[in-house]
Amino acid sequence: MNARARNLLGLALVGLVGLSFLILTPRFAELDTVLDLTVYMIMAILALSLALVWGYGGILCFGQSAFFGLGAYTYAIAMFNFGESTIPLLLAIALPAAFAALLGYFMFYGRISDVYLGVITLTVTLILFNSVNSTAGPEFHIGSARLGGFNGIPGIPPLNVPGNKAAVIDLEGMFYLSTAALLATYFGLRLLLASRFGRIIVGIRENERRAELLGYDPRAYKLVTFTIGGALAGFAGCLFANWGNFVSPTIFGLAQSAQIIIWVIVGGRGTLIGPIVGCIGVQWLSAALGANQPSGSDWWTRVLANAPLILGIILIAFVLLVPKGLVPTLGDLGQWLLRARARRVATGLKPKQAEEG
Amino acid sequence: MDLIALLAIQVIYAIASLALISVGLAIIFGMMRVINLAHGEFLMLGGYVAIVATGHGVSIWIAMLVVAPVVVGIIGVIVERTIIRFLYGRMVDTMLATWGLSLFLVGLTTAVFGNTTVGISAPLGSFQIGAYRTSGYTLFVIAVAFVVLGGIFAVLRWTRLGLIARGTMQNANMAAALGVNPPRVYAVTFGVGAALSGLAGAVLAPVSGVFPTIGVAYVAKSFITVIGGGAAILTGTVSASALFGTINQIATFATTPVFGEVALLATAIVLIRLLPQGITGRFFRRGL
Amino acid sequence: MRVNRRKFLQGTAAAAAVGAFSGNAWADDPIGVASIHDLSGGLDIYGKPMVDALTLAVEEANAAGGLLGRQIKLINYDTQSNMQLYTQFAQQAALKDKVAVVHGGITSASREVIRPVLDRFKTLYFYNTQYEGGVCDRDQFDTGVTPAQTVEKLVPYAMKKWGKKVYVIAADYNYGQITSQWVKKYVTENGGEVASIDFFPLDVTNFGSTISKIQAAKPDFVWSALVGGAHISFYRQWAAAGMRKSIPMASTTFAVGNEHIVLSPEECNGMLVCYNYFQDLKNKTNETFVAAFHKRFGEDYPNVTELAMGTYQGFRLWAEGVKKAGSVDRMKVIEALETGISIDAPSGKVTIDPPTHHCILDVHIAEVNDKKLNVLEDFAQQKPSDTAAVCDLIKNPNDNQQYVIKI
Amino acid sequence: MAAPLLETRNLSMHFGGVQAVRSVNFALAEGELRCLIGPNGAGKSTFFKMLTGQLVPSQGQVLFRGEDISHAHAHQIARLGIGIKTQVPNVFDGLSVRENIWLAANRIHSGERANSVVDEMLERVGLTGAAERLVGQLAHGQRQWVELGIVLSTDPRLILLDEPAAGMTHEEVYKTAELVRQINRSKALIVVEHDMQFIRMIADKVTVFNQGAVLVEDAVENILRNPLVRDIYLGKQAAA
Repeated sequence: MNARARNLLGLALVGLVGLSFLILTPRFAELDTVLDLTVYMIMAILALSLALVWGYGGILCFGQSAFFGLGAYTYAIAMFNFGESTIPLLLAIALPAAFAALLGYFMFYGRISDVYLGVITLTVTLILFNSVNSTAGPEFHIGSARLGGFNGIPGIPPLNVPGNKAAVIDLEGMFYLSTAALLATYFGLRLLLASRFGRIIVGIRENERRAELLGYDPRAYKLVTFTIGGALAGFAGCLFANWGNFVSPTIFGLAQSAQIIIWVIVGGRGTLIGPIVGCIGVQWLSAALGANQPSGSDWWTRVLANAPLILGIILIAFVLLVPKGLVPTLGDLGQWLLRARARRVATGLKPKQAEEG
Repeated sequence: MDLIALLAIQVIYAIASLALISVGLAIIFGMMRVINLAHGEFLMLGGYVAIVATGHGVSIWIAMLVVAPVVVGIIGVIVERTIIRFLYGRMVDTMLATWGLSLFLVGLTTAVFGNTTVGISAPLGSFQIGAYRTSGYTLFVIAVAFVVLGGIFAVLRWTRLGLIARGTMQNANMAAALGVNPPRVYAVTFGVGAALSGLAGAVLAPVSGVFPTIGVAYVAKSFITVIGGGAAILTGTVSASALFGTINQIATFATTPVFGEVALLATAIVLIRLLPQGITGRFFRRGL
Repeated sequence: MRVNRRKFLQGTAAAAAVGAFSGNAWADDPIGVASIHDLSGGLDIYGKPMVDALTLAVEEANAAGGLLGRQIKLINYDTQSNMQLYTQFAQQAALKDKVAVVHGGITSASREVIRPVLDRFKTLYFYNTQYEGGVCDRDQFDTGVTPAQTVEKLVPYAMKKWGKKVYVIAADYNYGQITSQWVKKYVTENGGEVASIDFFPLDVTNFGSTISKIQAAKPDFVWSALVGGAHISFYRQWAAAGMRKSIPMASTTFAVGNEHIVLSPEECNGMLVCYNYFQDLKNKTNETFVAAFHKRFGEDYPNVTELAMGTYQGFRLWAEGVKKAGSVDRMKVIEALETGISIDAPSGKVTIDPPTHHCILDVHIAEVNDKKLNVLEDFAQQKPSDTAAVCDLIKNPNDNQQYVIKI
Repeated sequence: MAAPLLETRNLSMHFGGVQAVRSVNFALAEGELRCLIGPNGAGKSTFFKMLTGQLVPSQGQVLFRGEDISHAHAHQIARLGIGIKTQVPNVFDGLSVRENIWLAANRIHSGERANSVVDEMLERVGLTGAAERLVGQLAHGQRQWVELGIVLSTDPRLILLDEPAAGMTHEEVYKTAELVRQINRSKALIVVEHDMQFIRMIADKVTVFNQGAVLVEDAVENILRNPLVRDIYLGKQAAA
């Protein structure tokens, strides 16, 4: 079966799994599982934003958390000032997007590329971290929202049905919303990548100079890609602020920004489903490692009840054993199996043909 | 007047410590294009080694200047042989691996040392500048930075190892051309880088203290310094440290440590925007 | 939407119901107690001792036959200094483990993350850390000391000893901000002046310029409300600059993270601190406690911290409440505790203050001396007067917020 | 005669102290095919880079259809109608042949039109069979064809070919020459080449570069007879 057919089959599969997951989970899973899944869905959107920017746009962004955090803070601050969530939601997408556009213009039209992009984006998110982290004093507030510094902003009001303050979206509502948003994002990006634009940005990733000599302006294409990524990350941030009703500066921190990159690498760059899998996998892992810890001070407990230690070992092993990332490797495996089967069939046929011949 | 003098010392100290924490990374990144996210943990390990050594009655000076670099250097070589060497030319994967490594090292140190570790206090008392007292140890750190940088210069400039190193920086096959097997060069390089980080960590331990998660405080800053410096290991590190250190300290003194930090980061951004190849990408190209 | 809300309400109802049933329905299965603390990452230096103390408390209770004839099961979560995990684990504790009570949260930030979750899912919550005060929530109990209980005592003591000009340095977050305001209040009330208040984010490690600023201001003593591993470097640099001998220091945060053990005597001897608990308190209960603690966690255990004791006492208070209520049902236990239950704890008598859900307890001023904390003076039964000024859960039981107390 | 299609006015480029191209005055008429020869390091590639905006000249101007493009961006120049096939095949290795061609065709044609253009082009460069293969996996010669296909698909007015016959088998060289002549019916070309047979097959006029400057400019047969050219060029080549 040819690439196109396989592609469509894949899409259909993802859609089917996604939808059934969306519909069935709340009916069969415990509420706490549903709540955990909600945050995984939200983070998966964040992972997708980097999957686009880095995996397809070839822009190594070490500061995707900057847009994520901006989205969360924007929503929180706007929410305390407006009280009705429609505008805050839009702002939480528009502001990070605008910021990404600004930063992107600054970088791409300055011909900054490669690891230097990484450093600038990292630096930006660290600046945000330091600044927001030092706003604990009462003098730091935007409208009626106190920034809260290290403590962050607790008790953020949840989203409501547009236009109707009273109809607040409850916990299960959040699950439906986040999962639907993730699916929408996934298919939206699939469409984008299948479009002229998508094929061009991949071309630019493959060979920027050639694309230029064909008359494409890489700077413009990168800028747009980066901006879309920023918008998505901001949206994820808004949902995140809703999920925990809370946001704090650590959202801009080094750990957070590194995590997003880890998700994408683990899942596999240059795919969309990969980063989703990677994100959920890593998140689930660190939650699982933190839960039901043995308590005590003897040496073995110290080693076994030690989330970073174990997570670290797993990550290292992963790089060495699954270098291409989860999804691509599974893909290769599938291919190999198919070919193996094909061979067996072929050899199986030979004698029979001989008889007929 | 005395305030100026004091400020001057603090600026030089800031530059020195920035150079110290960065130079190890500069070598590893500059020569091997490995983004070592566990760099901070190498510094942290340096501190712990120094503490343990002094705990076992080793003179604090030996512990900081000899034991720490040697031990961390060995750890570096082990890491290179067991992990990094499989990842050359895969800069991104080295990021994931070293991030994992950094978590692992943090976890391990916590498991071994617990989270309450008796530190070492700064030797060499304090001295008076006009109305102010300041730590004599500050001057020691500055001195160490000078010696380390001077040493690197000497090695790069006058030894065969240095020649090979510069060669490898120009292009990786160069080393092979010079009749050395690159794996050896890489192992050595990584070891040296780690050792220098260990030294820095140990020397700074009495000032900033030692706890398993201190690495985070270092890694971003040193990475930014290295990239800001650009291709040339030595001139790059020195010039970037000088720029960032000065701005950071003056801003800190004029306002608060936060603004100092932010000023440093902002400078880094502007710098890279103006000189996309880092300082040495544009100036002192002939630098080492 | 409507469907969702209905189903969701059922969900929570169920969650709450289990709390009630587990009192009598399945009388023999263990009572779940959740611990949610940072056992790794930057804050583990505080979390580890707290969890150890809680572990001991639970084991003691079980050894004494458990509660209401049932064993107690400690479910221990490590939030890895990651806020997102606080939310996730609070949800798991309430919905999956369906625990009778949650002990947890270290920073005020983490408390404000779990508090709404546990309120929503009707799960009793104990926050056992010393903090800035002002939390007013009937579903929650705060067993740690607040500024009014310690600062009020330490400020005049230090001023009498050293002089009237104070320079305050504080961690740049709620606790530091608010505590420094209390310091200012009491300093001025005692006829002194505050030269300056400087704030530092928790990851600052270079204090060189600050130290020169302080020298320029020439205060009689420095008040430190610095917090966390990074801030330890201030004391090192302060001592290295030879300042310890010329300008003394007082604090209500020092030693909570065992700073007095991490630092060498030359770096911190003579510093004054004020807390509810010190390992060397001379009383029968404490001596037996310390003995038991060392037996369980080893003789070389650095020190039983203020926060560890807060957690230990938090659990003991809850257990008393359960005994009195004869049930682990949330509401019954709250009402029992609101009768003003008190226990004979290692730190002395500890009593729940019904209107604030905080504690009335002894505080002590101590001096750091060669890695030990020598108690100098005791103040019996201090009331949480700061929170009391804004919070009365007897009058308005549905109050649920953290007040910023006007100072 | 009409204004030239492409013109350079004492165009110069130096890197640090090295003078790669020194005040070159060069003119190319509409529809002309010009060969550029000269020893390695004569500055031919640098010259091309300046024409396509990959390098900004140190001095002098490049005029394309009367417009000064010396400081224009590479993509702008491409849009004006200059296409280049570099010496080392510069293609999208990670993409299939079809995608490569499509990226070019897509710039001027939209939707279905682009796809049909792609098919025609695949036919023309004889890669229909390999359409779905990754370019990175093709042989050097085939990748040359891919790049040629890319360049042609953007339908430029002027095409710069940097050693199109390099690394090609004998019959491939003939095929290429055939194609180049065919292209020349509708477009102007500048071809850098060392292979004299190839040049004879395609060119009438030849410009000789040496040490960054134009040495001579003349008809092929005269150039081949020119003693100067012999020793600087063929001599060097023999020596090399």
